[in-house]
Amino acid sequence: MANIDELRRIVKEIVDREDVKYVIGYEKGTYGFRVSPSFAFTPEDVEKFIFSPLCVHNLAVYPHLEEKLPLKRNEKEDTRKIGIIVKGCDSRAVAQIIQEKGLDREDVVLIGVPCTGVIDLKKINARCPHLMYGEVREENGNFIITAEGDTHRIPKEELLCDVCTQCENPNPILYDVLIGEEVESKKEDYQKVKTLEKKSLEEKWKYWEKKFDRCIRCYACRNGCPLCYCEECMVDNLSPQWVRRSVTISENTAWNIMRAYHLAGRCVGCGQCERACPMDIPLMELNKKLEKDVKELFDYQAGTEEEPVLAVFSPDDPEEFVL
Amino acid sequence: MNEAKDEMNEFEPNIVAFLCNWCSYAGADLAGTSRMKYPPNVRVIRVMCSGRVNPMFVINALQQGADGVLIAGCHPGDCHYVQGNYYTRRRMAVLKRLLEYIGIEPERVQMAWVSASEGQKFADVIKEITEKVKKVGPQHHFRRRNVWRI
Amino acid sequence: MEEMIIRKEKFHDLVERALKEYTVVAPVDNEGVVLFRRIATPSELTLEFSNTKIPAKSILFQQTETLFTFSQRESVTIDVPEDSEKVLLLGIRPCDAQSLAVLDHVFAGELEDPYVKKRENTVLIGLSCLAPEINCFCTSVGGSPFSAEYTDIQLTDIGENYYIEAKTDKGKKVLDGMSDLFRPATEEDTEKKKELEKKALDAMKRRMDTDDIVDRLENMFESSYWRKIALKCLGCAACTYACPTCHCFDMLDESAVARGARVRVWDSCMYPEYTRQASGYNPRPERMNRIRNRVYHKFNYYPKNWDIIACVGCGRCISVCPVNIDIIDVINRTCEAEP
Amino acid sequence: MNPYVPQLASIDQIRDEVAGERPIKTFQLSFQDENPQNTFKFNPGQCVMVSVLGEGECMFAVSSSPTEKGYIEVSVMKLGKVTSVLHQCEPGDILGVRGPYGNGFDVEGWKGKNIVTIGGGIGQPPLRSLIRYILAHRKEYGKLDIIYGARTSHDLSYKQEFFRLEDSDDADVHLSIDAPEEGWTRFVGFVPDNLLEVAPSPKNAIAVTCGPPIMIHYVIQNLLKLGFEEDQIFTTLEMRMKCGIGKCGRCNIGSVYVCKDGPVFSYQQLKNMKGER
Repeated sequence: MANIDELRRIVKEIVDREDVKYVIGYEKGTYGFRVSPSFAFTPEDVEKFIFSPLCVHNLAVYPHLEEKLPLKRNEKEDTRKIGIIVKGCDSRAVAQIIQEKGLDREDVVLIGVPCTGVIDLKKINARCPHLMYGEVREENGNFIITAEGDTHRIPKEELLCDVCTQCENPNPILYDVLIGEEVESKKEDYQKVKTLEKKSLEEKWKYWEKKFDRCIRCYACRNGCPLCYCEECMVDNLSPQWVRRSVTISENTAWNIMRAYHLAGRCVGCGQCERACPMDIPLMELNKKLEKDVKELFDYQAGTEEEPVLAVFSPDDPEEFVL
Repeated sequence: MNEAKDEMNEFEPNIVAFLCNWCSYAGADLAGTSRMKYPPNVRVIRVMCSGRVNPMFVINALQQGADGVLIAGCHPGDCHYVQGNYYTRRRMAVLKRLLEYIGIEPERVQMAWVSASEGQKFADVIKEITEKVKKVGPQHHFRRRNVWRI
Repeated sequence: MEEMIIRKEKFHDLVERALKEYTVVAPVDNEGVVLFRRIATPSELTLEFSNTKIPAKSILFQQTETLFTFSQRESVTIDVPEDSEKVLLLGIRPCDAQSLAVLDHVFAGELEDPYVKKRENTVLIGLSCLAPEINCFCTSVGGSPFSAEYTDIQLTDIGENYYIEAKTDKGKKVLDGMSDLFRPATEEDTEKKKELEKKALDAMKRRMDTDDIVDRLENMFESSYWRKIALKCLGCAACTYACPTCHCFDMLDESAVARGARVRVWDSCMYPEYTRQASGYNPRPERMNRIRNRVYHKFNYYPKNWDIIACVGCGRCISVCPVNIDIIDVINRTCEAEP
Repeated sequence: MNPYVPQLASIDQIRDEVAGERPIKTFQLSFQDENPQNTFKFNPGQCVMVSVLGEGECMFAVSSSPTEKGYIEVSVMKLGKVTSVLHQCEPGDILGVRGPYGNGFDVEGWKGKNIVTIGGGIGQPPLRSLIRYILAHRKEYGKLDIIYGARTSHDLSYKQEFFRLEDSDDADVHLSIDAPEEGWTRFVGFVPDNLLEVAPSPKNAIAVTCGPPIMIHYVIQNLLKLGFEEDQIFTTLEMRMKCGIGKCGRCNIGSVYVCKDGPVFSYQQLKNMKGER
């Protein structure tokens, strides 16, 4: 991972520029291995910035979350840039939003950090539970966990997020400044999706019914996703009301299909939806299925193309399913 | 919609068909005027182009009691709006695979190119989709169980 | 028959007999996520969990509840579903039981919510916490891991036996007819329970500073502190749906052709549409307003209306928040924030 | 009994108050299982939840006075989902009504005082209920000033009633529209300016204002300028409401629930109410 002092020095320079409003990064969380997004308006705020395998959030979600209230008579809109620390998948999310004209490239200052994989909190909490304070450092293939006196050395594969174990683009594809050297990327084999695809229809429905039945429709998956930035989400529509607000297997299934479908060819695989879900629903398995289909059907990959996948077509798209 | 029929031995599926106004709807009309026989299970919704069919229409139809959904449009190249059917082809390709991945039988969501002159093809398509859905049975996975039915 | 002991193996018989008269709702492990579910056989339940992901309020104040159904076929008729189901809520933690006492205030009154009838028909069997979670802080808001104040029967796991205290008549009614399963508690059992209680209290690592929190919040309403807190909030409703004292709901009609139902569903003050009026005007337009309202509702407004803090220290909102907005940290840092 | 279940009421009469793109209609509702004496007791300024079964529910201030037996009237501006469907209803349709909710105006306490009502746009219905109540007990109240304004003359509700009142000497009516129109002889300008023009005396007077939040803000400022005390100024607040009985937690301004503790508040209460409104 990038070293912290260099990161802070660079971010301080960027925060000091008068065409930058603030820079979004990561700071130590309030307990255990938690890390929280952090907003630096002044160079002093940058002192809190850290970067470690625990920095899991996709910060590309914040430019759209900033509410733009009607201006009072004499106020002028503050159009200064927003600085964002972006890992590989975060930068592809920004690229995808820019491709969809949801953001202008000059509105953001991107501080790229090559990423060697982030930790799945559920896995590390299972190994070292009930901790008030925990630090993690990476050292040639192992995570060194120092927590309240004792240290553990755990091989990376046991703690990495599932999506990071096969990450194809850990290096930012879009950045103003890069901190640290590039990392070699791995190969995605969609193993989980393939095993589920081979199952019978009945087994597949049993598998998903159990998960969708747990969904409480809190929409943390939607609000945590950088690509879910519609002004009015279809699920909040009242006329027409696509999905009813009552929490039943029918509406939950419709919601999960709607969310996954709207990310076909747009999801960059950062895994934030699965992380944010309080009910542990494996949402990435849905997104990865769509990512695999879109690659196979149209040879399309999110974040690196010119046009959204469903906004274009090619005359020889597959049509074996058409009668 | 017709639960009473379910109890009868023969299951009669509800098929919702989105027919594009310029080709498929005209094809269906031709099938009708030429007295062609095809199962009565289909309920037609006329849309200006198959591209108008939002994938959520399909999901909503399956929720509200449809056992099968057909999206019929013009043959590629004949679309009145030039590329409407191309977009539909991509959308439905992705939707069908996602539904299958979740456990919904692929026969339930079908696409077809039916031009204005293919009355017979329209009748065959309806026969085929009704047979397939009848074999697969009623769609009760994520059908809305309305509280007030009791 | 105040303090009794029941061997763990016999506990399933107790549940078996209770199943005859009550609908038993107990924690069920659902692929690692423990939730309250109705059980048909005692084997489905588990008592090895820290706390359920979704609080016990979901049984009395359901996430989706039909208020009434209506038909407009020939004439318009409204039919209110009768609900006289006797429920045994087994395995409720002391903090969740305390949250029901908090919810009683808002749902009671001279216009009684259906929650009140359900509450009367429900018997609470509490389960003391041997190992509090890292985010538990019930001791800061008047609760404790072994508190049996708000439950009808309190269970405590003391090794091979359960220590049972039946305190209310509702609780005693459940246990009469089962006295063959118990033996009176000896001095040594009570000693063991006290020792476990001390161990649980020591294990509590976090403390929220709630003394005169109502006044502290009173004069910092306009502080820029709230804007800083709300910067990283994503505006999802995970914290409010996981919170045992959140009681906001929405009422919607679901209908097809001439029949339908008015359904009540959980709602969240963290959603922008929550207060947006048909004219488009929204008194709480920003996440700052909404997060401030959520904190004030629990630590300032509720105490003003019913003089009880609407937070029971279960820590679910802390562990469930995707961006680590930590209620303990938010409240503790109000000490040094300028008004 | 479940407090959310509405009583059934049928629409007797629908009057078009305002046409155009923000139309207002007044619905006269009478309860179906009407027992002889009208059990639906309410005070002017109280509200009712009107439900269109299958669409949803909306909170409306009752615009008729309790002295008019056998029916209640609500005025509805077509703005959202339920109000649009309401505007398509015809006489004879069945609606659900539950209530009355809220505290209403303190008509007992205001006996013997001069009353000034300042309404704007769709804020007039609760004031109309108060006005008709006062007209029914005319002797028990002092002078009655009615100040009411809207964007254009077409947007003025209850026009016939106001013209009749203008001729009678029961009340002084001061209508206003925002922009000049030919054929309009009365005041032109915003309601708060019209108030300064009319300049009612604060002695032994009560001022009641309802309308859009921005109008209430300036009306209160001008009332203070005219010498009105804080406990002489009353207003009704508008929040999104669902349950109407202080349970669903949505209509709170600070620790006060507008549906249960309001919607009528004195300026004194309003001033030290912390919370967004």
